[in-house]
Amino acid sequence: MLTTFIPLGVTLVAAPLLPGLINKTKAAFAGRQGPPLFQLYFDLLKLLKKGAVYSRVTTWIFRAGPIVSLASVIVAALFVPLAGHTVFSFSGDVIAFAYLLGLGRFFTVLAALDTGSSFEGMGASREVTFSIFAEPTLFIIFVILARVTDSLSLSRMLTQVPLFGMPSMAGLLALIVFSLFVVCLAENSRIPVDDPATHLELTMIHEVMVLDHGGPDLAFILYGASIKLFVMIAILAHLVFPMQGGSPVQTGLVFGSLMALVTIVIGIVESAMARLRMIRVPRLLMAACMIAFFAMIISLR
Amino acid sequence: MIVPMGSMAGMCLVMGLVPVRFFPVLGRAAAAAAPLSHMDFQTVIENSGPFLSNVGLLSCIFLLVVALLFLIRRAVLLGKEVAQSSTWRCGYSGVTPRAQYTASSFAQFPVFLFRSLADRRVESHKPKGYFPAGARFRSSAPDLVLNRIVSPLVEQSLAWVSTLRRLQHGKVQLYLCYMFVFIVALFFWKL
Amino acid sequence: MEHFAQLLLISVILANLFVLGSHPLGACIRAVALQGIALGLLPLCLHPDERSIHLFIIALGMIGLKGCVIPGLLFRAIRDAAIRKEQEPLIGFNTGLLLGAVLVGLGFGIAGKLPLPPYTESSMVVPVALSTVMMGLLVIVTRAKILSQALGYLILENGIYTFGLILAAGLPGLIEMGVLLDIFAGVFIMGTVIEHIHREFGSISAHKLVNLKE
Amino acid sequence: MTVLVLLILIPVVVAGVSFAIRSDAWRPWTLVVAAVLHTSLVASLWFSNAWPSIGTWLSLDPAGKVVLSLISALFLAASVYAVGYLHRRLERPNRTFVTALLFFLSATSVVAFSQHFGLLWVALEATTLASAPLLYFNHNPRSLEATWKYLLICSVGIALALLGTFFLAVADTFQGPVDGALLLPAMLPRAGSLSVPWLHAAFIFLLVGYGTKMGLAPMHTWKPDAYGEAPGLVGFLLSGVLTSCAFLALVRLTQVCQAAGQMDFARPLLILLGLLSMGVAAVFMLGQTDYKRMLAYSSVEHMGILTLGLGLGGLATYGAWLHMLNNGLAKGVLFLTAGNIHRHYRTKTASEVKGVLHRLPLSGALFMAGFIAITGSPPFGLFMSEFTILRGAIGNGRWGIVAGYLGCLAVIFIGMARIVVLMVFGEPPNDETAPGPKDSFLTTCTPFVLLAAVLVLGLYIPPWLDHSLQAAAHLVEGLP
Repeated sequence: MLTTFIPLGVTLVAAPLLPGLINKTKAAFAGRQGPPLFQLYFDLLKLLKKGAVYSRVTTWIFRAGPIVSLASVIVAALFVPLAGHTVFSFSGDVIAFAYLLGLGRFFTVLAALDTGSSFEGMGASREVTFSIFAEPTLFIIFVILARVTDSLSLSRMLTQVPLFGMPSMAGLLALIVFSLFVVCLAENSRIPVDDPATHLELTMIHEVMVLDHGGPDLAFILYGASIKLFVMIAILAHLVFPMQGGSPVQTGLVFGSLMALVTIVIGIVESAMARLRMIRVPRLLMAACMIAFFAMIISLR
Repeated sequence: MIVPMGSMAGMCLVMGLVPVRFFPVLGRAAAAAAPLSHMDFQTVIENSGPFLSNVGLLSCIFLLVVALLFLIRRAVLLGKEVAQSSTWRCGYSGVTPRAQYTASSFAQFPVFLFRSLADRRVESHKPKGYFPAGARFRSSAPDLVLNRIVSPLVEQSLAWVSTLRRLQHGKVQLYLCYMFVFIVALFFWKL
Repeated sequence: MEHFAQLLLISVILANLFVLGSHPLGACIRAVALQGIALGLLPLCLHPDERSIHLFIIALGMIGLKGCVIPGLLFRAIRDAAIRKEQEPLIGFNTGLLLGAVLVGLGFGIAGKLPLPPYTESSMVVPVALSTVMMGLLVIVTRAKILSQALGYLILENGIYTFGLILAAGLPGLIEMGVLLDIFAGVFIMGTVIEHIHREFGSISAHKLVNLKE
Repeated sequence: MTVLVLLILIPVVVAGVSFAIRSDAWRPWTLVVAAVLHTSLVASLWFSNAWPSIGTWLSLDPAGKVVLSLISALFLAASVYAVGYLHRRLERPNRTFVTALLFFLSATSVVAFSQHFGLLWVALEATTLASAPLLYFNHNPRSLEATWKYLLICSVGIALALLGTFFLAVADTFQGPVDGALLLPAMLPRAGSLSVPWLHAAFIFLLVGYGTKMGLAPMHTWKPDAYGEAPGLVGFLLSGVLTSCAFLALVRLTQVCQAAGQMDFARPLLILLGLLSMGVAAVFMLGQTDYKRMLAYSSVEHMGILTLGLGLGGLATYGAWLHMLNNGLAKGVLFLTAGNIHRHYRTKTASEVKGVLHRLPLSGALFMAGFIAITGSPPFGLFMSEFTILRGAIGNGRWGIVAGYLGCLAVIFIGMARIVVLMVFGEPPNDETAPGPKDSFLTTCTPFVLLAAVLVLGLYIPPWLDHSLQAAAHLVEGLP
């Protein structure tokens, strides 16, 4: 019984590790030492110890934003298999998954608009605009997977993908992985879509939305972002190398290293690319969407 | 006014949390409308039962997690200072409520991206000279579907209808003509 | 006797065509009166074997009603309203005649699609009845004077009566009741209304009655 | 048997009495007397569950019983309203009006009993005659024009129906003389031997003829004029009672077709007329400026629905019977309150009527509720019946019909809403230049009771009524 909850536990505990890994990779490419691997854990602890400051113009929506967005990613994480093991799964849960991500985004955007600040409004606007492209892409990918695996449950879709190891499916797999990778970058505010390290409000997307959050609320937001990154990387890892069964320790190790690999790839991309101009971002996302669409046409054939 | 609206919202919430309880009831109403046989209806209920109970469970888990996080934040903030301040202004202190981030600002980016579809109207008077007297900027994106598709369609059909309305012109002889033509047409069609 | 019936039926059609093609109202009323008399004689020729009192009563009643009473009423109406001619027909008289001929053809065409009832003495009854009905409608539709419309209604009724004669032997009572009631409705009530219209509008032209419309 | 005689004779006798009464103020009460007697006799038929008959020509069957009950109930409602209405119109002598109303009741009762096509025709003809003076009650040029058009078109229609009746007789006696020609109970068993071409021709003529009376497009042209110019009370009786009688005539015709196995011929015609009427109503409802003419087109629409239900058969037939009841009751609400509004504002132009809720709170509320009911919105009975007909269409898999039906209903809803909502709400005009009478008990209690009845039919159909409607539907379907 308790063992079913192990994937959840792993997610909750290991999620803040990934941003640290990305930063380490970037530092290595830049020839720096960089922040420690566990930096985010320290940040979260520090933030939790602080008090809170709320803007006078905000309402309860502002305070609910971080909680709801964190809760939605945590619940969404329940459906995502880790090394073939899922906490909770039923037919149709992909739709619940996508909607939970959407709900989290919705509340973050609402909380940003609730501050009344133009900067945060602009960030919200950008976030929503990019999701116009990212969400259909995600759905199209799910349609392809549902079609290929004949299932509507995320765990079965990811663990039983017959794509891997079949040469005829290699092209399809490449298309899916590429577009999902782009979605992953966009959803998690990574370069080239967004730059988590920038501090100029006019160019930020996600960071600017949470400018007014501080203390435990910011901790919730950062933690939520890391879980989201973890979840998306887990999905990518499963797509690249589906696994099921086997001894938990062995597959866990393999899967862990796979996830680390994907994370490092993200770090490499971040080091190698510059942030795109805001106007160009939709084009990238559109391209990902079209590629996914193309893949869907292929899979439906 | 709050009570009826609130009770309806509450009912929606309850139906979302335990859809399994409601589905057979609503399903029976739906079965009365659709020409489904009783057997079909039973299978539909049986097949959708687990799915609905899972959706309900999911909603409950979600609410539980929200409540838990709320309690955690409360515990963390216990005994600490919760201050009130103004919104982060990024160094500019002259912000007045007039400088609001409006709905059209919010939509500006996607409207720009889909400008070929969005029919955006911009009316701007830029400031001129060193001491500009005034400046105006106004942008709107009229509802394209309504203005370009629905309204012309409705107007077209209303115009068409008003030509048809001339059939009722008050001349009783022509009314009788309709009858006559109709009866002859029926004879040719059916006899 | 059958030849005589044929002659009567042909005269019915000719009366219709006469009404369609002429404008003095008095002449039209006389033509319809003659048509009524011809129709009154028709049952005696169509059912020669069973010349019962019943048939004689029908014949007498019809001749009296359609040949004398109703034409008399109509004459009185045109005297009161001081009109002589149908001055403003909606279509010309030649076109009216042409349409009348087309309707005769149509009547024969429709009748040809229906099997002849075995107990009918003359094969012309059904087509003549149908074309008379249609020509009556044509008169109503094309004439502007309300009085002419009443006349057209009378012709329409004559057509129905002609058809009813097929059944006169088999279904006694029904035909008479139907036709009499209808004539009552059509002519007497219409006559009353025409009087009112004359008083209210100062004219009995249908052109004035176009106020109610969309 | 005596019951039937009484049902027909009571109105005639009371008509004689009312003709003799000199006072215009007291004469309308004779209507109530006749209506109460009539209704109590009909109620006794329900309680005793008797099926009386006089000979074979006049007898009560389930279909006739439903129509008779509707006639009786609506006439009772109309009579109570008439007392209030005529009291306000004492400037007009009402002797002819009251007498004609009572003859109308008698003639419609005969329609409900008659089992003979000839007698049915005579009775329907009599209703035309009785209703002409009703339409001309206002004695002005407009009402005269409307009466003339009504008389001319309906007379031609009824003449065609007579021709159709003759055709039917030929079809019946084609194989030789028969007993009880045109007598429904005698015709049904031998319907298989009717001459098919003559039956088809008879069907077309009778459909057009009685369709004129019922107001089906394209024979509906008299309706907007007549309903627009007649008092609301008369509009109510024509749209609720007379059309139901004409519908019964179509039902009798359908029974013969059903027994002769000719429904494949009849159904498309009925469906065509039904959808055509709904379409015409939808077209003329949009941009309508006169609220009484709007009600006339609504009547065309509902006659179309009835015919469509009859044409679809099966479940839809039951829906059509239910719809006949609902339509009659709901039309009462609308026509009577429209009459009140007309009396008060002295105009029939919808754009000149504003804020009825302020001026006539009861009539305004009832008018609005009547609009909601007549457009088939739940919880009123018309929703149930229109929905039943829709189910019938879906059950047959006639998706084209379903689309046309729903499309017309939607357009009509929009068209009516545009008129009614603007009338009922808003600020009333300020010019207080002699506004007409306010609401009174007699002029609002009737529409209120009728509305309550429509509501009840939407929520609960009593078993005895359900049973009767089923029996009427079975009669049409030729089932035992």
